[in-house]
Amino acid sequence: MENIETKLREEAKRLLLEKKVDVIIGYEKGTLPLTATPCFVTTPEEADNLVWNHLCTQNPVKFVHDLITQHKNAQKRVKPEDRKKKVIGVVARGCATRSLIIQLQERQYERADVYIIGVPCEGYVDGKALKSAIGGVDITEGSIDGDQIKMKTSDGDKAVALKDVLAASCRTCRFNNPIISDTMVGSPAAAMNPDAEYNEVKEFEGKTVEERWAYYSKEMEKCIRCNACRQACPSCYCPTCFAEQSQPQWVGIGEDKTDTQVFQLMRLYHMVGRCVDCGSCVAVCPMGVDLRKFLKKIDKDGWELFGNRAGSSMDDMPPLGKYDEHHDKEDFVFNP
Amino acid sequence: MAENLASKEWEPKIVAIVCNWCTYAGADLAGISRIQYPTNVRIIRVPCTGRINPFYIVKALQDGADGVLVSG
Amino acid sequence: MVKDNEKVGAVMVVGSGIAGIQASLDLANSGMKVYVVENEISIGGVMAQLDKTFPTNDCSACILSPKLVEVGRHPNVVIKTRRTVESVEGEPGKFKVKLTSAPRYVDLDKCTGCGDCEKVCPISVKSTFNGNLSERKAIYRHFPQAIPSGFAIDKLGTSPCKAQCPTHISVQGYVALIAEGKFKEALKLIKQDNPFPIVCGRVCNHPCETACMRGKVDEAIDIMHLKRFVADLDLNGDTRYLPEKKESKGRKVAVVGAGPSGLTCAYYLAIEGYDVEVFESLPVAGGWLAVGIPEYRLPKNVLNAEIQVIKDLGVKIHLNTRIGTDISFDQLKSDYSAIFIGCGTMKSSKLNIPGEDMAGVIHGVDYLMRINLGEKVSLGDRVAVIGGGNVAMDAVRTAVRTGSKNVFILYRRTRAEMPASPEEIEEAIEEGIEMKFLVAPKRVVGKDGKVTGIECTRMELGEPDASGRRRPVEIKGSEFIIECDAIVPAIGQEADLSFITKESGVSINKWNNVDFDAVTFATNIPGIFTGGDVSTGPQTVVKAVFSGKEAAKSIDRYLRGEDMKTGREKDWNKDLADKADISSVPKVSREKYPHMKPEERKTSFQEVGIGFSEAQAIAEANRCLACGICSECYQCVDVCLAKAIDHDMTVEEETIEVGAVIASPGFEIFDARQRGEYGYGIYKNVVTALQFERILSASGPYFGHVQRISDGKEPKKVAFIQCVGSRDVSCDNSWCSSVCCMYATKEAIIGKEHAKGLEPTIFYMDIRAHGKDFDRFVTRAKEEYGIRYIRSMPSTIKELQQTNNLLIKYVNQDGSLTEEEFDMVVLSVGLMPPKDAKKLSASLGIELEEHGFCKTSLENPVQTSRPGVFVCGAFGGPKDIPETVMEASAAAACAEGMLSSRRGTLITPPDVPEEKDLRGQGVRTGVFVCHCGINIGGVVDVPAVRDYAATLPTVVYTADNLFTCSQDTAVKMAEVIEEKNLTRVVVASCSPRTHEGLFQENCEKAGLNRYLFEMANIRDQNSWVHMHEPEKATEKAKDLLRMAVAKAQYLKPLKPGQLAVNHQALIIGGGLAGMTAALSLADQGFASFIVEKEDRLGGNYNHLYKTLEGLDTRSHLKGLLEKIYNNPLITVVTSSQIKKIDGFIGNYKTTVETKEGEKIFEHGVVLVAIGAYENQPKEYLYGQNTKVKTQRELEVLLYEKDPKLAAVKKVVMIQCVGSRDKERPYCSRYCCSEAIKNALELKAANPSRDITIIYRDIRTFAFKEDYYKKAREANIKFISYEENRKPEVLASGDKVEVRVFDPILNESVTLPADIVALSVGVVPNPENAAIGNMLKVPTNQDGFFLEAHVKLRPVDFATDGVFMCGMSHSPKFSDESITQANAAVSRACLVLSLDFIEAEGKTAYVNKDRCSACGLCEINCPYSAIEVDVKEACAAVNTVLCKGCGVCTASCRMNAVDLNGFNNEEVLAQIYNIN
Amino acid sequence: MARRKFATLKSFLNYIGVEGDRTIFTWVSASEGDRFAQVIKGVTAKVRALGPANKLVKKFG
Repeated sequence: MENIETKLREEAKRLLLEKKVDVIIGYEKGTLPLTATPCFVTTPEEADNLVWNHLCTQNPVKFVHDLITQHKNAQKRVKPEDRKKKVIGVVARGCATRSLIIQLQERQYERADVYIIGVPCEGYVDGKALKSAIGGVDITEGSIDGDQIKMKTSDGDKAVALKDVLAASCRTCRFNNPIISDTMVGSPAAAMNPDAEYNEVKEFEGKTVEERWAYYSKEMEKCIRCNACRQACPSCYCPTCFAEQSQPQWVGIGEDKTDTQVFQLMRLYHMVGRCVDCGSCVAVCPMGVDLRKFLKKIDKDGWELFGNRAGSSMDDMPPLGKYDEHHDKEDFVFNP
Repeated sequence: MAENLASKEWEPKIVAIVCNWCTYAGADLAGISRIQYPTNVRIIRVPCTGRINPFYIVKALQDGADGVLVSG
Repeated sequence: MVKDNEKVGAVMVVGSGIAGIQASLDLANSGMKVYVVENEISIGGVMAQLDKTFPTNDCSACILSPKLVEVGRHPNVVIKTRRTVESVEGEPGKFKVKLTSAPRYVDLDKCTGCGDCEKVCPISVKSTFNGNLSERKAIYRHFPQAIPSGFAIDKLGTSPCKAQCPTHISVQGYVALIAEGKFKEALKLIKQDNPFPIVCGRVCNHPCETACMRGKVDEAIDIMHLKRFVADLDLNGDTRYLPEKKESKGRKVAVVGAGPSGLTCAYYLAIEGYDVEVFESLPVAGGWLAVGIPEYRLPKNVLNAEIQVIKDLGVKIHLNTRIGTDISFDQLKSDYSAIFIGCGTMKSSKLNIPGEDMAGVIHGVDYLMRINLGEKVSLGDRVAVIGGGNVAMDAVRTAVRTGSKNVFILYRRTRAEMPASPEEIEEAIEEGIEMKFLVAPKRVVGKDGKVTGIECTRMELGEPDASGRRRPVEIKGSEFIIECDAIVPAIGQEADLSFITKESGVSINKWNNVDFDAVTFATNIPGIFTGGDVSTGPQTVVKAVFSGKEAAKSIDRYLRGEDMKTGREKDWNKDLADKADISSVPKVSREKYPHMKPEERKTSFQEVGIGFSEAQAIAEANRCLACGICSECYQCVDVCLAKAIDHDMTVEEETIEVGAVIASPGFEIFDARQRGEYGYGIYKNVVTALQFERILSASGPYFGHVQRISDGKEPKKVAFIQCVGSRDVSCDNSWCSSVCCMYATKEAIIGKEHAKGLEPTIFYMDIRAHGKDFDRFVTRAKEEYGIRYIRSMPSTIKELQQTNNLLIKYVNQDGSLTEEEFDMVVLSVGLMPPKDAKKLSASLGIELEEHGFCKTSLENPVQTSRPGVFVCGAFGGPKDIPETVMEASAAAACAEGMLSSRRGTLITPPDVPEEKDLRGQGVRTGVFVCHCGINIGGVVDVPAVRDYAATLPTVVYTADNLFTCSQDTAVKMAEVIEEKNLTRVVVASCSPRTHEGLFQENCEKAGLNRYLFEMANIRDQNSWVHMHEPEKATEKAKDLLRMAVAKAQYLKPLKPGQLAVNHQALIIGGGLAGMTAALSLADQGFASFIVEKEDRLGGNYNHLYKTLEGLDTRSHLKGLLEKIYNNPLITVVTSSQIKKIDGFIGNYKTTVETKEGEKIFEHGVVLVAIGAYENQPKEYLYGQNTKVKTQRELEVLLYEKDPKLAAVKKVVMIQCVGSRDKERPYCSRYCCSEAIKNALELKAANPSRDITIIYRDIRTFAFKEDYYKKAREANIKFISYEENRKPEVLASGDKVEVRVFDPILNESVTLPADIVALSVGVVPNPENAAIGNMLKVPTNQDGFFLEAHVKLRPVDFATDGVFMCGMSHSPKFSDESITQANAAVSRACLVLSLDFIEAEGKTAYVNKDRCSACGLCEINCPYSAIEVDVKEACAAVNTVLCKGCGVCTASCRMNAVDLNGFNNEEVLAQIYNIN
Repeated sequence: MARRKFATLKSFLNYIGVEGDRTIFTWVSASEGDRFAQVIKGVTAKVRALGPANKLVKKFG
């Protein structure tokens, strides 16, 4: 890990020095113990702040889109001949590169607008899981030592096995190494356990329709419509989210619980062929809504119905942008 | 008995969103041929199934449709 | 030559199958006026009958219907159905075409197509549209979506019964109604023409029965007693039928005489609203009916009941009132506005023989009158009645009943000449009355002034007299005396006209009858009319009725001051429906009419006839042959609320001026009965392919369920037999019908899709899958569907009696014989010239070729032998739909080319008033709810829906209309829009698919933007489908209307965009197609640029010397080049490459790299004609051995007369080299014909040459088959091979031989060859993909360009403004390239001829703020109409290209793209309003 | 494309507990009047069997 971090800083410095990039989006140590937060590195000096460890949670590609959009908007106010190109560097593990692929497929920017510093990934820590593993007490200090997380807490020293608190997305991750990159830091990470990726979905599918609805409505009742999930999601970049649109208004903002059910349903549906299972939405959700239960179903259908895994290849077409006469199943069609 | 009565009173309301060139024409033909069928469906005509925003289906359900039929 | 400015900018299209439709649309859309002439009642031809089309299995109706609708609604197209072309005179550019029309009997302007008429029509006939597998009514349309959508009536003419009935009742009509159990309707129909059905149902002489065609089969229908049956039913019913009376006219009419003519006249006058008074001298009404006809034939109470109806209508009858004595005739004249004299002939004619005044001589008339008036008259035991008429019969039978023992008839001729009705004679004989024939009275013998006998003389028959009967001649000296007690002479009657004063001036003729006009029954004095016996001498009741009815019409007209005669003369025998073939009608004997037994009736005056029971009446009525098809029962007229039906329409002639004529009459299918061995028409389960097509159709006779005819069971094993009536010289059809192999394959596949257990087998000679993607289709049939193909022609079919299964016997390839049982057999019947081809060709002045199809030019397959007359479709030879469509467009192009100077001169420009300014108006909705006659109103509570509408938000006006689509409602709608200041209009009626356009036009005419209109479909999708649930249907109608009103408030006024058009064309490729296109464009006045890659024009055509049909292609090419280089409108650049193509329809900018550097062309359309290449074979030692050549190389040797050829004795040709294999699974189409062409040429040069063609299937389709035949006759050998057993070419030293397995010999044979000629086939141009990318148009899996629709848009691309022709589309013959080039030009001219391109109103639009430029819309759009504008970073719609399908909108997560007319707000408004 | 959208939506709705039979997709061609009637009969029967909708429905929410 340390080794990768060192290499990463060196690479970042080089890129900034050589002006290959204007900014690098990576992670730095968080203010709270056992956290890392996204950061924007614009000078070689700042590169030393970069970290790469099991605490790097958020998908940085969200910020790639933000920065590029800001830049494009800013450039609109500049005379054409004075317009500048801006290259965004990004520290990207597997899931982040999938998000990049999606944004590229969706023509949000050119490939040359981003410089991808690929990093191997062995999963990140699910903060909520960690907290519950130690009984919900506050952590005052902590560090990762091999496969152990060691903490000082209000309830004394505690240690938790890293593998026990890895995010669900990470445990069954199929793409924990970058799919595309301009430079790679570190050697490829060992495979996770992708064969189990749909176990939870399959189990849920096995429940009765009433049980499933009960779960969905229960989860959605937690949602406070804070939009944190949307803010964290690199695939949520619509200039105006449908939820905020009027003429027509797609979903009420009021108290009605079906509005929340419908809002989430619609947002989830927008992830068909577009959710890379980075887990950011789950990580940021203050209410602990089990979004992944539903997102993973969408992923599973994409794979099983159309052979598509979101952002898994630059050559893919968005699955909803085509139709395969010979392979698509017809079993959903009603025949009287 | 009571169940029977209740089910008699309730008639499902079904929204059908259909393509102008195929199903809508087929529905017209059913009419021209006087083929009788239940009264529960309310047809919304769109130029092509490709125009049907999946949200329409969700909104129809939220607005109280007991079923939604999409037919191209 | 007609000068350009004298030419007529109109074209007549004769025949309206898909060829005629396509030609019409191309012409009309490019500014020509079009007249579509069709024999049938609707357009669409055979394609409308098809279920699916190959090879895509598209639904035929789905793809055809939009075209039908477009033609039907096109302002520049006039559809003329039921028309025949009689002659075409004049010159190209200015023809006069004479047409005759057969009446349709339905006014298409009024008919709403509701189908109410069809429901009440009692006449069912076989539906030819459904292959005679189901029935339709005499009033009908072929299919519900037919255009014109109105109905039509089939009439073969007037049925003989109606024609011969003196009063012309619709006899067939009431018989048909009786057969349907509609007795009341039948009576009403009779009473329209005869108020005396009770009487005429008993005592009519019924000439109808004499005329009845059934009489020629077995016995006539018992029409009279059917009439009695319904009349009695009415008589005994609770309420009598009383016709509706018109409002009183306040005028008085006097009728003299209450006999049948007078009372009839009174009846019809009373209905018309006149006050009628009848004066009768006798104490009873009825005239002869009352006092002449005896009780046992016509009971008095029954007669009185009939007369009571007339009284109930308000007619006053003054009995015992004799004109002349009680009231003077002149008094009558002054008191009444008109007089009808119908006093009959109540005076007996005298015998004028000695002794006539003796007691015991009582004249028949007096005798019957006295008896009928209740007097007892005793005649004694022996009574001689003299005469052979009905009065004689009545007298003689009355005498029997009054107790006379020995009663006989004396008649001077024989029974055959007796004028009395046969029944009466028969009944009299039954009653024991003796008839003494050929006897004439000479003298009454008596004693004391009282009769004791009569002296008679014997007669014999001589020459016929004026009446046609043989004149009796006295045999001298044959006198004899017959003893008798009384003599009743019944030989005639006369009128008593003493009351008519001289002063009145009424003319009386020499027979003492009142003179009258035969049509109007008017006398010489205005206001005085006559009828019945008094005018004609003694006649029948029904004739008296007729005269009374006609006189009533005259009196009405007279009193209204109208001309009495206009339109009344009619020759009823002119269109007699008596020509039908009745040879195969099964015999059914007449129902026995029940009588009283003779012994019982002899002693009583009780009525003899008892009358039919209901079952008998229905059975008897069902014997009717429906000679006229339509029975003229007028049920349709009654039920038609739109008043669209007019049974009096007649044949009309008209002459139309046009500049050109296009003949597209299509084809006739082969009559399979000619191939008797297949049992068609005899074995039930043998059907034609077209019948099977109908069986497959969801709207066919069995609703798409595959079933056998014999028992309705689903068949398992179905055999298709190919080439029935094709490639068959035994029935004179030498040609190949081109389409059968494919349609059989299609039907087999679809059949299997409909009935999973189906096991189709196709028996064939060669599988001719020579079209684009056809071989793939056949492969799929074999591999995916498991359809069995057997190369063998069955010799016979036998039907197995028990099962109706069919036993097919066929020879296998190895010569063995197989017998196999099938459940059903489908005959793949061939295509024949249209039935009336000869007559049509004579009318059009064009020649036919040897097979009877239209003769066409080798240089231009759509040119007939007459300049200015073009042909397209199967009339020019059997062909498939895409070729037909191409020819249609090509013919249109040729016609347009001739008339380009007159483009746009005869079309009607749309008249669109200024639009209302809606700013600040808010939403003000007007709702119109339609009853559609009873179609909606009969189920839905329309007033309740209307009232409900008034409660909806934004609604400010509501109305309900009988027919919202009628012209008067349109006017009203416009007024309301104005008056109520409506800004939205919602109509709840039928389907927007059929009527939206009409209502939108109404809005537009009222100044309201057409897009501010919305419809609720409460008929087709409500009242028609919920007929038994009126309450729920009403609720649903409210819901649908609420949804429509809710949507309407969001509608926006739309102004379709316009785009200027550059009028030049770019043609990529200068081969035959490109050159033809350039010249055709120039004919139409459009400039073009040809960009050719090679250093010279001509392409593949440079390598051809002659076509199979004999066109000298060298000189053709030379001519083309000359024309091209001399045409100022054509710019040619050779050795050039396209670099870049920017823009879209109407506005392209293309960069071309030429020898002289880069050039930029600006143009409005692109024609892709980049051709294809000859395959370079790698197999069969090609390139390694000089004796192995391609056909093209052989052709050079042949036509350049290479001396090396002289030594060539043995030639082996190998077909399908590089075609129909794994790598190129398509057929190259022309190779078989080219091989045969070269083989024939080689043989012609040296008949001793040994030539063998090794082939897989010989695909010499259409007339090319004749050359295949010629080749076999010339002893050219053919050996077939399978793909997995290809021949081998072996070389040793300078010898070459070909080894191949001969399936007939069942062994390998080795053929030495001096030349091995390889038919190498075609490969697509490798640049197709690159050019396709530049134009954003696709190629298919084989690499050829993919057209917009393989059947109906064969030269278009899905992207507007880009067209293709020639081999870039698929392999084809040179003449096909020419046609396709012309077709592409026709399509291109639709764009080039416009000044502006109008966009669709309902197109997509982008809300820029929401767009993230993700490009998903661009990927999804099938028309390349939306693209991300990179600079703007958002998507932009090209409204000209946009077809409004909305696919982009649903793909947009941001909802940035939306669709006018169906935008999210509008759709959601509907969704929100479902409850 | 449309069919993919509906296939996923239907599957997803079912997954979250909205009965699959409430959202039905099919094809009816212009010539299939009878099929249309059969579809309506079939759909109505299926929805009737499920009873009134009570999930996602605002009025019950």
